Amino acid sequence: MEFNLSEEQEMLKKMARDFLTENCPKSLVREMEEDEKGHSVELWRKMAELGWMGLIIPEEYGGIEGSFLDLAVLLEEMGRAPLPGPFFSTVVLGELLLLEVGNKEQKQEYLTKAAQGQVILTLALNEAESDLDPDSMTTTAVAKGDEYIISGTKMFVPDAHVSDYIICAARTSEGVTLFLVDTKSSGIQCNLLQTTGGDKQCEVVFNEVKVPTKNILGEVNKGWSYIERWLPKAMVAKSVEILGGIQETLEMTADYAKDRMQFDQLIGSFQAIQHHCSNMMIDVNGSRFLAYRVAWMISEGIPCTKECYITKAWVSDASQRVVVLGTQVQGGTGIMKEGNMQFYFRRQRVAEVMLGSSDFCREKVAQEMHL
Amino acid sequence: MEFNLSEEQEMLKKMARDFLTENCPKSLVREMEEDEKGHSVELWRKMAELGWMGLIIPEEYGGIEGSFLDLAVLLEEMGRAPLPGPFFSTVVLGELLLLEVGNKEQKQEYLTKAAQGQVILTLALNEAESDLDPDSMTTTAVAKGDEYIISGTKMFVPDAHVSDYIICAARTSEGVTLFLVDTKSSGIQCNLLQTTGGDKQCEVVFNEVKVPTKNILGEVNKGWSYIERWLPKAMVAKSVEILGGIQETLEMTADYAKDRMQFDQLIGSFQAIQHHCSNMMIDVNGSRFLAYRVAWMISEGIPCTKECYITKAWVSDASQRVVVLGTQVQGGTGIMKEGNMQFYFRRQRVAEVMLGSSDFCREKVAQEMHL
Amino acid sequence: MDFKFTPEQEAFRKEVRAFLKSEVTDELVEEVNSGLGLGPAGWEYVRKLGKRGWLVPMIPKEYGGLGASFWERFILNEEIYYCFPEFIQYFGANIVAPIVMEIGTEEQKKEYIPRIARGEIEFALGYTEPQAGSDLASIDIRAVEQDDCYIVNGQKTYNTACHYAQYHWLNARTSTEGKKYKGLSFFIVPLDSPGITINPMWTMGGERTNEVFYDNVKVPKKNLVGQKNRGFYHMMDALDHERMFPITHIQRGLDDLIKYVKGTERNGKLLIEDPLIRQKLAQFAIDIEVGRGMGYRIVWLQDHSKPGGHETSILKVFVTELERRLTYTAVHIMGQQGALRYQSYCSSPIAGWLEHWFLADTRRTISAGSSEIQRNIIAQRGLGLPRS
Amino acid sequence: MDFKFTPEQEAFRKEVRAFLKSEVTDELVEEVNSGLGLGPAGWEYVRKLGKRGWLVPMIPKEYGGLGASFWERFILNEEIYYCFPEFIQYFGANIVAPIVMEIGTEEQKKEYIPRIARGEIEFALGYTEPQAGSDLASIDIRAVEQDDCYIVNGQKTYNTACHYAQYHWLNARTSTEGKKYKGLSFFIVPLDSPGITINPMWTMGGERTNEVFYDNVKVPKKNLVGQKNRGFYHMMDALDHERMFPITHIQRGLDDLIKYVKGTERNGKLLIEDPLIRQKLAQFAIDIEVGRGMGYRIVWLQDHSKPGGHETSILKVFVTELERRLTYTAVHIMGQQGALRYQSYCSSPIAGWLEHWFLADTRRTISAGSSEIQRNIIAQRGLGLPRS
Repeated sequence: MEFNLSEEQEMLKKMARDFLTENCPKSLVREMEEDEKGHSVELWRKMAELGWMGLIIPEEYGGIEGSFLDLAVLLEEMGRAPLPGPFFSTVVLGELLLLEVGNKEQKQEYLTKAAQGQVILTLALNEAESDLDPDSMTTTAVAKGDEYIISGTKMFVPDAHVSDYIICAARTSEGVTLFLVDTKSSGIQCNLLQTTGGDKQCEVVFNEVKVPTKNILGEVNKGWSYIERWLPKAMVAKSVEILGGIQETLEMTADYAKDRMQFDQLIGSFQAIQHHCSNMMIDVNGSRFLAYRVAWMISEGIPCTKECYITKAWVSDASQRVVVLGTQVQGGTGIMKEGNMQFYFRRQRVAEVMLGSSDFCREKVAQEMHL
Repeated sequence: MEFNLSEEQEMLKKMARDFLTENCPKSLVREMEEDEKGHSVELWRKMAELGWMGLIIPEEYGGIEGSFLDLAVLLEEMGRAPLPGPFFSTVVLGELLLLEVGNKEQKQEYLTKAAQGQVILTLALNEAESDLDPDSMTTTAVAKGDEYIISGTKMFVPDAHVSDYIICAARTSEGVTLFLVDTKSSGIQCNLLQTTGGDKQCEVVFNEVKVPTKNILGEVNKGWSYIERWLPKAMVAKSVEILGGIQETLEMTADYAKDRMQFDQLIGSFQAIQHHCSNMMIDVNGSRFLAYRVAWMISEGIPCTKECYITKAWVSDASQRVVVLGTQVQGGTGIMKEGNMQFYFRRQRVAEVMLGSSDFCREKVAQEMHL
Repeated sequence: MDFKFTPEQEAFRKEVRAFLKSEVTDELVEEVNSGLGLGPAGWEYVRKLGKRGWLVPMIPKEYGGLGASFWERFILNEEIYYCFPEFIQYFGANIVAPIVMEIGTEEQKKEYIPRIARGEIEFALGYTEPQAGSDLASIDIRAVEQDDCYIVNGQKTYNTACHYAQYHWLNARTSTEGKKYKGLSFFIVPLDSPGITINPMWTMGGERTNEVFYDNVKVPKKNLVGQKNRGFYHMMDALDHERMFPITHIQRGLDDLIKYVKGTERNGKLLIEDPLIRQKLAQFAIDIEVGRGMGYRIVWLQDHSKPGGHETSILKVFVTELERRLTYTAVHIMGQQGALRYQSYCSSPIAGWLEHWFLADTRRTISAGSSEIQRNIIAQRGLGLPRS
Repeated sequence: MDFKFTPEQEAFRKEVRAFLKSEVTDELVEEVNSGLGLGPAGWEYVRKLGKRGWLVPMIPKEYGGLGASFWERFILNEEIYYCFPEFIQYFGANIVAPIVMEIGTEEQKKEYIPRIARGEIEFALGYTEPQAGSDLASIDIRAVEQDDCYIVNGQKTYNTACHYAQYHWLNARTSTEGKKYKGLSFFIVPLDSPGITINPMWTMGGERTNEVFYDNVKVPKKNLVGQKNRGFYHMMDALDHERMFPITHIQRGLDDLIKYVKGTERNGKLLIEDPLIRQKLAQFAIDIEVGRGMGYRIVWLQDHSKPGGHETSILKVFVTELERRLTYTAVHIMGQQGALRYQSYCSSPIAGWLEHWFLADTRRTISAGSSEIQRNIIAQRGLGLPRS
């Protein structure tokens, strides 16, 4: 066994930390929350230059062909920043799914562009009353000649308002089918939702949107099986991103406790504060092991569906405990807008229910355990 | 509103405390755990002299005609002692149900004796695979002339081995019926179970036991409706008994923390210990309010089924937290057999699942809320 | 024992409920939810409360109150909290008026209490400073006697309401000798006094609070309230005596959440049919009963004498931690819908308000004595454990 | 990163598993569950382990070990814990042998380690005293030099294994000057030395532990292990270095619980169909994965260098609190069936053993450094928070 990252991964981590410290200061995070687009074109371009959007893309499509574990290293730093914008959407919701299901032509066309940061991708999966469930999906796609006509309303689509392509899951004759939809198509309307996390999610209305047959991903009616293969990995990606946030929360909280005086003592010398910080550390360390072990398993091609669900379930719950204690220790400072704690506090809330809440994941774990 | 007990109730409480301190020392509790019968005839006689077994029985049957709230006061002290023996079985499982459902003759015969402490009663309700559920009960009672023939195996019957009469719930043609069974009847076999709590519970095998028709309680096939009326009150009685145990746990734990030195300090001056004790106190106070409020409602005849379930759910969970913290603070002392903490630690475990676990109660609360 | 309200109390509750039903308009709710405190609708509403004597029900009639008991005050607040969970605190009515009534001069009582009672003026609490959070004895803003005035210099922080209140309820240092907590005093300071600068600070929930700077501010000696250098004791007494924690806002949250789960399908099933959700909602109903009982007990104690400080501490810890659990339970039940803010699209209005509440009320386990401080108090005062 | 075992390690695991399958007899289990420690079956089993070098796998071959790594030791223990969750600790093999190997004289190594390795002798830890629980620096039993001996007087408490071990691994005070923790030393004392009295103490789980009284007990100077007055440091080093926390016994508990819920109907339904029970079992599987990972990390750190004390503290807190949660989860799932002890009738054998475990293992969050002490260590050593 080896718990350390490889030398290359350590370099990637350091590079990411340095880059984000310089190019994604908290002032930018703050600005992007207020900004309607929530996306800095400048920052995106620089990230593209570093090849980040091509990190997991095979060399034949112009990528770096890194592993899922490499991506995890990067996502942890992004969660720590915390990086605004459509990186997660493009890479995890878009590329990772396209890698799973796209045919050669589709990969050639879209992954090559994505790798260069030329297009932004996202995924429209859930609806107001449908959450990771194919049977209750009401958005439909009806075949008409060389095209499909998509109608329906998708909810909680991250970054749809700045995306070039949306992968849309829609009900077809005998199941769910995935379509790659050009957001310039007529009939698409994006309404920005205001989330607690200050991230950008949209309601996307598809009003008889025409999609050419060649934009079907994989086989017709088999879309959900692709989602089921992809979803556990996406959960891990989200878990790693959360991990970055709670690691940062732990560190800033400990720093605060070492600096803040009350009752003529550093508050970090109070046993209650010490135990809060210890509990945070236990949760962060537990999250770290789960997230990296499963990221490694994915990279190695070891079957790990159960471990993916386990990871998201634990990280969702643990991260909640961590941010609550972080604000508690940091007191007033922790809840003010001008401070940094609040970013992690708010983002945790969105992330823990995204791509599967812990209740959902636990039931999936039970199924994987053949209960 | 008035949160204090009445003067009479305060007197009852004091009398009970004094009596039990003198007559039910921990040495007796210890002895009764080892004893096969677990029942001190001497102590029982003295309690009968005080009229305790007749506390809730109407004067016409030789009782004191006290209220349920009076009973609660007594049960709290018994939980604190903790009193071994069949008081709870006789009074709560027996008398309280008989008061609900017995006819005049039955009350005259059995309650009068019970009030004097001349008979011990209990209730055979659950089975190995049936827990507070009429539909899964497999013990049957078949009519044959002037008699019913009961066959089946009941589980978790408290004090059956020393009881004179068992109220047995059995399946009849179209429902469940309650029978008052003389334990001297042939075909009854009691096997003592060993519980964590050191209390006495039995498996009771009914092998074609004959019960005269006049021993039917209430109407045939309507037994479960009586149980449903009685059960919430019995839960409250159990909750109050638990309350006595956790109140004692809290006090002994605080005393320990004020006496034990480590690291040249009283351990009660450590913030971690202080917060453990505070959490215990919060739980005990919450339990106290719920238990006494609902006991008062029962006494006043105010409908309170939901509140009964609420009480047992909360007290079950809270008591677990309290005894865990109690042992944690008391350290090695808390887990040794020669100490007193362990009584409450072990008894809590049995009590919290008896007459409905918190999961069971929560679902009942949900139903009462019309969810 | 007796756990019911008197018929008179029940009638009073009905009266309050009817009043609120007609007076709590959408406009008012929106204004309060802005996080800015009292605006035009708010002031109007407050004056209407004042007209009935409901701002300060316990104050004697001659000063504009009703001379009512702790119970009436509590019932009033239970109803207000239920119908209007994000309600603004009236610092003047709830904190300042009772203290002034107890320790103020007759002149001070006459000058301030009737105006508070009528809803004409509001106070902002001036306790916290950058270095004095949980540790209020470390208050450092200085008030130095000079002629018939005190000259005040220093800084306060997290002073909510300063931007719309007329007066500052200032706790300042009047002595630097001896123990720190023996040198504090209370002053009433008009917030438009020359030398006061008020800067906004924003919570992550979008609520405004303030930094306040005093630069040679002259405060007349007659504005000293209570005994000089006894300000810390007055502050602690007030906390013990005046605290109340209705939990009807949590009940409201649960009720709204129940409406939501009864009316919302997810994945082809009503949420209410999900056994996990049923357990969570039932647990909430259970916890609320506990909190309600603890709250009534404090009122009963207040009504009889002064409650021991640890009893309010138990209540404060329980209620504020319960509030937090409610917002987390809500998001677990509602999923992504639960993490939407309420200006935005959502299938039920509850989504937004619980989320608004989530962000706004995170401070509740921190401010007015953190949960940690409360637990110290419970252990030391309630159980007699030794101070460390 | 790499989270798999080598093929050699996997093979070793299989070998251990096969051995245990044949050697862990019902008789042995029953004997151990008696709470009395090693009896005839136990000693026989131990000697069989010893024959293979598995009692002290990491000790060099010349002293009877295998010269294996931390990984082999851990794998061995994972398998033992899984198949035999209530297993006795081998204090001699796990605690004493490694310390003696590190700090003992060559004579001591030769005298004790091979016999420990062969399973011929056992040690009892002599740390705790009535006034020295969490606060081990307060050890007060006195060892005073006299000629070629130390004369020991005083009392130990909670010294498990004293009634069947041959030796006491005694930490005693050899100096009363300076700081308390600077005056302790380690001794190996034959438990049949004149002047030693051993009295049984019983836990609520029926396990025997002991009070030990020393009355002018003569301990030869050559039995001093390590440096005089450095005993506290040796004790702490040993704790850091040697600790391991397999969680396979918890996995075993979960596996048995799953068998139970799959095979048990309640109220006309298999327990496994209950969504609440499914959530509880899944949460357990999740928690176990976390504990497993923390455990492997410690082994990896041990294998590379010495792990920081806070990492073992994290693991110890997590695993022991998880054990407690398992027994509570079990009773919540099993209901009244879950509160039966295992000598008694029950529809599944699991009922009893989880309950046995519940009573026996309550001490695990208290002994060997309570959860509170561990959390202090995590904060101070892991996060650099200041000592109070």
